[in-house]
Amino acid sequence: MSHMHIPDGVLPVWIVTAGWVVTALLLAFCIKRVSSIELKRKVPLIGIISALMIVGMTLEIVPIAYHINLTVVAGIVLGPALAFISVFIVDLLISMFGHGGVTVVGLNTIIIGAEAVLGYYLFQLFKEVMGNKSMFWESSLAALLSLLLSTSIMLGVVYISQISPEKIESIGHLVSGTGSNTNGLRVLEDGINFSRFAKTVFILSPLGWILESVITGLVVKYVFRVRPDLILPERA
Amino acid sequence: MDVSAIDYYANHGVSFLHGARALSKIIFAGLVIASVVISNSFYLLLAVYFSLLTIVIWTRLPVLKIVTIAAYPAIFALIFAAASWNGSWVSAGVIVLKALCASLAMVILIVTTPYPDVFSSIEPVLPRIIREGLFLTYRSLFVLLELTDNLVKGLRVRGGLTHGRYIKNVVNFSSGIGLLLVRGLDLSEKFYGVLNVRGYSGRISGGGRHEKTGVNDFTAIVIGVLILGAALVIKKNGELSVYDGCMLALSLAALVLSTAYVVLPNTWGRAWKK
Amino acid sequence: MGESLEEIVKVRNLGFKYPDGTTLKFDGRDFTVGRGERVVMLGPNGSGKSTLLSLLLGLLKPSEGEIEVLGVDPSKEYEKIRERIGALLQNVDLQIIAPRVWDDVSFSPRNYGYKEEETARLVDDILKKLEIEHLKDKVPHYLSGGEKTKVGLAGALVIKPELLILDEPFEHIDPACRTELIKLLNRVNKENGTAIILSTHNMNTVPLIADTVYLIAEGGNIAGKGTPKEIFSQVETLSKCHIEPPILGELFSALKKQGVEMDISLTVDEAACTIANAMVLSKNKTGLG
Amino acid sequence: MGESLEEIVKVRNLGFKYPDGTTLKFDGRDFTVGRGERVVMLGPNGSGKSTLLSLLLGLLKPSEGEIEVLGVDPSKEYEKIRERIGALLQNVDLQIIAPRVWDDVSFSPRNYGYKEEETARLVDDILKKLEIEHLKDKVPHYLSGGEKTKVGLAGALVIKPELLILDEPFEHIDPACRTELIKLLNRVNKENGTAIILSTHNMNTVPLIADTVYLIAEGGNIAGKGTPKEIFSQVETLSKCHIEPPILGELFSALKKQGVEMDISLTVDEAACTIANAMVLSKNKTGLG
Ligand SMILES: Nc1ncnc2c1ncn2[C@@H]1O[C@H](COP(=O)(O)OP(=O)(O)OP(=O)(O)O)[C@@H](O)[C@H]1O
Ligand SMILES: Nc1ncnc2c1ncn2[C@@H]1O[C@H](COP(=O)(O)OP(=O)(O)OP(=O)(O)O)[C@@H](O)[C@H]1O
Ligand SMILES: [Mg+2]
Ligand SMILES: [Mg+2]
Repeated sequence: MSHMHIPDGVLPVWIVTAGWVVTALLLAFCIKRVSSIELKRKVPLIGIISALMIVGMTLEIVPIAYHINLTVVAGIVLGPALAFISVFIVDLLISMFGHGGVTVVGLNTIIIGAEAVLGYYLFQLFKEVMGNKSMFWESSLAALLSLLLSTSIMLGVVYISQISPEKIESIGHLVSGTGSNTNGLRVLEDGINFSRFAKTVFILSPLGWILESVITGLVVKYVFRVRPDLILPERA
Repeated sequence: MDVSAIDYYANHGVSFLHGARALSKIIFAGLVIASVVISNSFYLLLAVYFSLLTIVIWTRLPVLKIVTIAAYPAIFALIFAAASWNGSWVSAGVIVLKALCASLAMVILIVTTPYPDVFSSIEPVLPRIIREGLFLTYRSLFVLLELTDNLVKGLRVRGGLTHGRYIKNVVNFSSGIGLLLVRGLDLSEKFYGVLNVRGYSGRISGGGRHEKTGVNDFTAIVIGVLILGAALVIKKNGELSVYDGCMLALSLAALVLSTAYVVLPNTWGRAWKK
Repeated sequence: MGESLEEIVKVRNLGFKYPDGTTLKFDGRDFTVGRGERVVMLGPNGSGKSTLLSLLLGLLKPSEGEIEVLGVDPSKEYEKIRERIGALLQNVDLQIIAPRVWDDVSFSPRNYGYKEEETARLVDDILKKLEIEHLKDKVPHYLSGGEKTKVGLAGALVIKPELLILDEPFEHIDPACRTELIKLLNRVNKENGTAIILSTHNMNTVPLIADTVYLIAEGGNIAGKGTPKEIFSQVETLSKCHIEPPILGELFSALKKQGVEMDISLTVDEAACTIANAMVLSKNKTGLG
Repeated sequence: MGESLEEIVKVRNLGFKYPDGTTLKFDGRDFTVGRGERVVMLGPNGSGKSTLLSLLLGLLKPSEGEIEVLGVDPSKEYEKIRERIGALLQNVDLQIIAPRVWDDVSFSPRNYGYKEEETARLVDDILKKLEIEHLKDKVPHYLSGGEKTKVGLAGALVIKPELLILDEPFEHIDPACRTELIKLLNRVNKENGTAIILSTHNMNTVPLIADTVYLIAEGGNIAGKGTPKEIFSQVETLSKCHIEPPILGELFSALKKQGVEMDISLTVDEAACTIANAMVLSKNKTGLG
């Protein structure tokens, strides 16, 4: 559970819709950037890497919910634009397999796509800064950080979803009424206790983050030893 | 997420849903998900879940396996439910049931419809690169699954995966994934060659098969409409009206009767024959 | 044979360099294929057979030398000739791209913009010819190895190509299936006049499928050319290419060593005739003497 | 041969069912392998050869029947015997796991917790024996097909196993390499007394490497057992298994049809002797007559 797939029906419709709109815009942007490059060569590449991510998800390391995602690996190998497209394909497919929500494919793509894109840029940054020989630390740190960030984005989405227009009233009502939780955060009548939610996520996730970043590091290290051309920027 | 099993059921099943067109089943799933999204009634959602279970039983596929596959999002829903815990089991149940129903509706679609048909039906709304990406991803998925199977066997035979030695296992396993990635990239080069040689110019699938709309499609859509209708009625009348009780009783009855009719004459395990 | 035919493939002094520096030079002899000719390439692992086939298909760009396929340079103008060429690359699994057998076999005609009925007719034709009509609606990952090869072949043959290029089509399939495949290829060659270029490591199939054999040595060097019989009697060139003659070739050389001299025959039936005749002859001879 | 040997593999009435319902029943005959015996499995595509090998390696759990390898049930206690078994499964490419050849060959001893010097000694030994010392520091990805097979084999042989299990080791490698591999396997068999079980579609290699041949028919049925000569003279069972006898087998049956009756020999040298002798005999006979 290095990241969450938001399920259907827990978030308000407006934010779900917003998720689709933003994803569509980002996809349009990415596709525009890609189609200048040779499409015929890229499609099989996207296909294989997306398939690899799904294969990763079918291999459960710690049973029940801890599987690997390889999003950062995808980001490093594909580059940001292709990786985002690939994440969208993966999310669409796994939603059909009942693995994540359908209505929230848009939101999930933003969150997980951010992971891949951030992973790519962080890796490039660490590579410049650290110049390590094996690429292990660069990639695993990049993975760890981008997982942390993508989880924060997810929490952000959940947080924003609470501030829906229809809820504003009830917030006012709450503040004046029965009072809120001891730590001062808002508790919504029908909604999510955000601090409790964030705590749960931050308790459950780190094991997933660590596993994912160690595996990312080892995978990238391996690929770097065998096919350095796939990791270094010289690639076509 | 047992992709091979899902795919196998879709390609080898013989139920009325397998006989319906992909588009009808997509509409069905859409209607169910719409009702799940608009409804906050615990009883209605439970009724929807029972109805979906009834349908699963009628597909004559392994029920437990399919229910397990579709139960995955419930784990995440549980976290949301725990976070919005207000002392009432009912509102926690609503969150979990929403996730369960939506995911089961999707799984029903995918275990009764071979993927080329599903993709062909949603093709028109997708940009080309994603359309083609979907097809190639699915094709690559099965090539990679076979490679993975081979790889895991290789690791085990050579002592790379040993009970109780977690660190070594993770290191070896990661090397395996790296190997898979490198192989995968080779494969994509080859796919590229094949596309080139065979004159690819933007047409991977042959489009949906020309199927006729029949009584199966009608059934699927009618069930979907009924579910959405019930959701709308209950939304209008508020929760815990008489309607809730009726729906629940009705769906439960359907479930029990179907189980009796379909499953009991066989046994749980033997319901699915090749 | 083949000398007087129109040459549809001509390769001269071809060279290719992989990005990592591996260099292949297909020199020593010209590589040519006549219309309707069946050509087999033999050579050790890594000699460059697959590379040469990729060059012919315009998948790689030669770094030197000339290459002409059906009158054009494939690395520049492959699009002009692609409708006249069918190909099956190493590893059939990857050959099948479309989600269903029918979609896959119809892949090329659809992409070349054939009309729908025309496509349907061509596909049904070839499926019938290869006896795989029943697989039409199957998803490729439920096909057996032999079936995959046949589907791949159907996809290559559907547009009635003038030239068929096959890279190791006989691996991983059982002998019965192999024999069937060879029959099929020979039928296509005869009926449509399709030229065939294929590579293989299975020497015993060579006499059954080849008009002309090319020997490729390490580094791409084209070390020999001739009919199967000619090639398999050039023991030195063969050993230079790490190739062993087919079993029957070896048998006849072993017999020669034992003092029994006969014409080399490379197919079982021929060989049986030769040996039986020789026995009868030797009987008669002694009888006469 | 093999009857009086200690049996290190015993399989009786084994059945296996894949999750999708495909069922294989290895019945008809018991499958046994004696210490130091060389066993070859033949059968059409999809008959269950790879499945049986996976069952022996404890990778799959039988749904019925008994299976015993080196005294234990591999599906339960494979860890107990794994250091005594070496294996190379179909598709070598994915068995070479480590990023360098040396790392890969030393993979098993390192994972089994051998000491460093011990590991180094074993690895150097086997690399020398297989004549691939020069590949030590190479990245396996860039090796040729034959070289990869050898590296894979080195990884399987490094721990001096009592039992070696190989699934189609001869595919995609050239004939010279194949011959070398066969020699190598026979040497390992002789020197270390390693028993070998392998599957192949290459009939002509069978007489060179097999003490005992098992014929597997569709569905896993063990349809025949015997020495190569015995098996290849059972024409009916062979055709039931979609198998064609090796070329020499066919030659002798063709000769028989032509009225020339001889003992079947399946290796080239033997066959040459047989034929040469027959000629001399027929000469003499006629001479006498
Ligand atoms: N993508 C590549 N990058 C670098 N070198 C390569 C590449 N592909 C092939 N080679 C090298 O080019 C040479 C020729 O390879 P090729 O695949 O053409 O041989 P082949 O005759 O087809 O061998 P086989 O019989 O094993 O298929 C080999 O030395 C190989 O290592
Ligand atoms: N993972 C799997 N799931 C379902 N069925 C399988 C699986 N693997 C193999 N089979 C089926 O089991 C049967 C035996 O397969 P197996 O691979 O053992 O055959 P084989 O004799 O090794 O064939 P080949 O000569 O082609 O390698 C086949 O019908 C095959 O389709
Ligand atoms: Mg090749
Ligand atoms: Mg096999």
